[in-house]
Amino acid sequence: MNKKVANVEEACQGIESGMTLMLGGFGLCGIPENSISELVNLNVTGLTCISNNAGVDDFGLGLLLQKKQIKKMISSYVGENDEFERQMLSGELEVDLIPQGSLAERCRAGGAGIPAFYTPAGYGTEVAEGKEVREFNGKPHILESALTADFAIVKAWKGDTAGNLVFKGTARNFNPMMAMAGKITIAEVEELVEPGELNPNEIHTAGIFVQRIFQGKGYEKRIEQRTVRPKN
Amino acid sequence: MNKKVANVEEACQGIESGMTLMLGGFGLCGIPENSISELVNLNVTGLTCISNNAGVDDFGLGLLLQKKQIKKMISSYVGENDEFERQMLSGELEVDLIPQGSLAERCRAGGAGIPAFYTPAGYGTEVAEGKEVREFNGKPHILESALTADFAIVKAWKGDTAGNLVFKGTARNFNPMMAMAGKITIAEVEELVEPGELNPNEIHTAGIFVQRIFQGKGYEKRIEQRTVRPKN
Amino acid sequence: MLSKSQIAQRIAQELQNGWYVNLGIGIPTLVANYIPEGIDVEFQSENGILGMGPFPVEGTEDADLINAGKQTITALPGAVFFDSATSFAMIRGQHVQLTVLGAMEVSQNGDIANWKIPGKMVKGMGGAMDLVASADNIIVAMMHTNRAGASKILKNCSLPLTGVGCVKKIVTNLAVLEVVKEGFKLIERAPGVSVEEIQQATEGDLIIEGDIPEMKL
Amino acid sequence: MLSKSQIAQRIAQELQNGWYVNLGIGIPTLVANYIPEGIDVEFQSENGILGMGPFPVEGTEDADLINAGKQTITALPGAVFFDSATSFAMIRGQHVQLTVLGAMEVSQNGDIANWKIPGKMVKGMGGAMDLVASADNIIVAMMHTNRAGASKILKNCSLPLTGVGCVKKIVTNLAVLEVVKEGFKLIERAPGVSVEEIQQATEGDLIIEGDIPEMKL
Repeated sequence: MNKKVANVEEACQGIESGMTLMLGGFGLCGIPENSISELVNLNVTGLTCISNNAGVDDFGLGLLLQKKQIKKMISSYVGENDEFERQMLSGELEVDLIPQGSLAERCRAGGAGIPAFYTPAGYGTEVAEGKEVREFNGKPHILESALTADFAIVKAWKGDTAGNLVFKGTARNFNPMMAMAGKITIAEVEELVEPGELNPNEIHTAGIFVQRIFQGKGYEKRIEQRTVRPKN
Repeated sequence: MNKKVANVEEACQGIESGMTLMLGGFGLCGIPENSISELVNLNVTGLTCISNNAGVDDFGLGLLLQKKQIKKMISSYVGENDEFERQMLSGELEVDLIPQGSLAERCRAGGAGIPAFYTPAGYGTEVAEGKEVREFNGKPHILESALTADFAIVKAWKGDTAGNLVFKGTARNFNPMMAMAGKITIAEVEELVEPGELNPNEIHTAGIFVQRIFQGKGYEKRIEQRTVRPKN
Repeated sequence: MLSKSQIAQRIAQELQNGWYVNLGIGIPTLVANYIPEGIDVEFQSENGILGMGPFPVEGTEDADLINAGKQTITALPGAVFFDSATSFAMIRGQHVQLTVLGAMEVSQNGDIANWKIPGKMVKGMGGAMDLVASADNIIVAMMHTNRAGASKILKNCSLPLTGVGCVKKIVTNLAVLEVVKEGFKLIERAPGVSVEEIQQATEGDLIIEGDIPEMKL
Repeated sequence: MLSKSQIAQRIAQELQNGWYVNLGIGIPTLVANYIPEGIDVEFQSENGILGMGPFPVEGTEDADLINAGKQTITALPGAVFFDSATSFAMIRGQHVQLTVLGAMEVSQNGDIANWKIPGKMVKGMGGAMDLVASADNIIVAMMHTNRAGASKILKNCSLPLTGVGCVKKIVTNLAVLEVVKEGFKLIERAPGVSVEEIQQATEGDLIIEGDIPEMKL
């Protein structure tokens, strides 16, 4: 089952203005850098982007925000991006802020055929407005619905041509759930190998969730907060 | 964070008659053999056992059935066990049969603080009796609730003393979700190592879900259906 | 009249390139033996493997590597193991393109019964209820009649249901049927089996339009 | 009056052996620097690590290894990485024994506000809503008053809420408070801070019973 495509251009074929995209990553960690650049090139607009964060002003999803390609963001935290805050406060950008755990679970639910589930997160807050409230074990919960996307775009450390993915460290984050929830899922990887080279016991995302995979290049992997101890 | 206990006796301390237990495994694959033997020794009775299957007549949970230690089974498939069928048809044993995917998801939900979720599985069947039905995307779904247990007992291939677990092949099955859903989770492993010996990227169940871990012994790992090709 | 293997062989003709396929216990399992040339499919077993291969060579069997029928199996290159929640996320989330399973009864509105005979046999539904409720594309592999000769292709199921309105296609020892609004549409006859024989063995409404071709195996 | 580090130091005294702990951004992060001798705890960061260690030695930082504050970190022996759904399964499922987080306001019924100032600042709630809705044991680390001197320990929160009725304990630069039925119960004073000073800085109902001891750091 060969999911390999030649390059990012081929991988992103079919992405059109007005579509809903999921993009993996937490902050700038584990984001699909190659595909984001290609979205800038394609100049698709009116996008709804589901991503935990919105990048920084000049990297990650910030690149799409600067070109005003995004109509609506669905995120949990957007604090690192001044342009984002400006567009949001001015009303240029629609924003749906969702608790991080609910965002993760809603993506998973979308991929897992669970249309809705109850969670205590957000009860009694703005997040609960218009949502059903129900008590379980004496505690109020709200009903949250599944999220899906026309395209999910994820970044893995290693992948094989069958679409199996392995992530590294905390770059895993939202990538596995979003891979599940895309009608078409694109995976870009730092190292693309042949089937059988990954240990079947150690694969994080099964190839069944991935429709296209390509070998990425030129990863910058920018660090947002470089915190270190002195060398001795 | 040391979760290591000396042996199966120490691991099973506190298990009492009338409790609800979850036991990992699919068929006889990945079952906690040592702990099941200890449950026989302890002679606790009136147990509610949540396990995908009920073992065979003389192995796995079949051992507890023979001694009539089980009051109620919550399973998805029990076809390999004559004594089970006899006790069930005669009414000696309460049985709650649950679709396999709903069983897995209900255990996960129990561990993940999701009190209930909607699934299409079982709509229009006996399984849906008494359950709320709601339509999503034009398709009827039923509301299923979370499952938890006083003790969850799982079997892993490798584990470290911090409780991190790695499973092998299809012996993973229900073990990770049940580990999440136990008030106290006991893990027995074929190989117990020190923290740092398992690659943090390759751990299937995080130690946070495990309260007690021990090095199992004398694994029989019986095969139910030995199907082979000739050697040529 | 088809043998069980031939039923599997006929179903294998339905396979399309790139499909992930879940095969139930019994006749469905045999489908893997007849994958048409040039068709690349991957088999999912709901106990936690994708990329299931043939039975192991004698002496290499591994107790930790079985399929949903509890048979020892092998893993092909590119295979992956996962837990039961992830497995049914694949199924419920409609990532599996074809489900083949057995049945005791099917009815003409697409209901299926295959898990329980009240008072007699209760093996449980296993993953069947999840599979039939979720899959867009379900083929039932079954014998057209029971041992006593009574039809299992019915107006209404008499046994407790596994799922409602979910079966689209049925391959029996006598025929290929499609479930349509008005009943069971006869698509193909088994070699040497007449339309009349099929009609006789079918309790549900059988829709016969034009000449019914014989299956090619 | 406590410094931010001292607030963290006081909170660290609450740690118990064997606890898994989630530390929010800001003052809470500093708690990791003051783990009492003999106390074995493990830190969870909700972006996907358990067993978080100190910042990396210069030159060894890894872009693929950060905490929820996007800071480069290290992993201790026994650490484990996981996806965001699993991370919040740990949190929502109450497997984390202590959550420490900052707040803009808390109210005496245990409400907390820390994610939005309408029309001015909207950073988002990140994982805070999941954390406060799920955790049995939440300690808030905060300054008692804002820069203008107005109390942040209130009868009712004025800002959009992060969670309702969830805060149990608060450690500020002035005091340790417990949220009880009648209001904020004063447990300890910061060194050199009088009960009167605390009373003055507290808009909510302050409950003072007997002698209030000074914190020991």
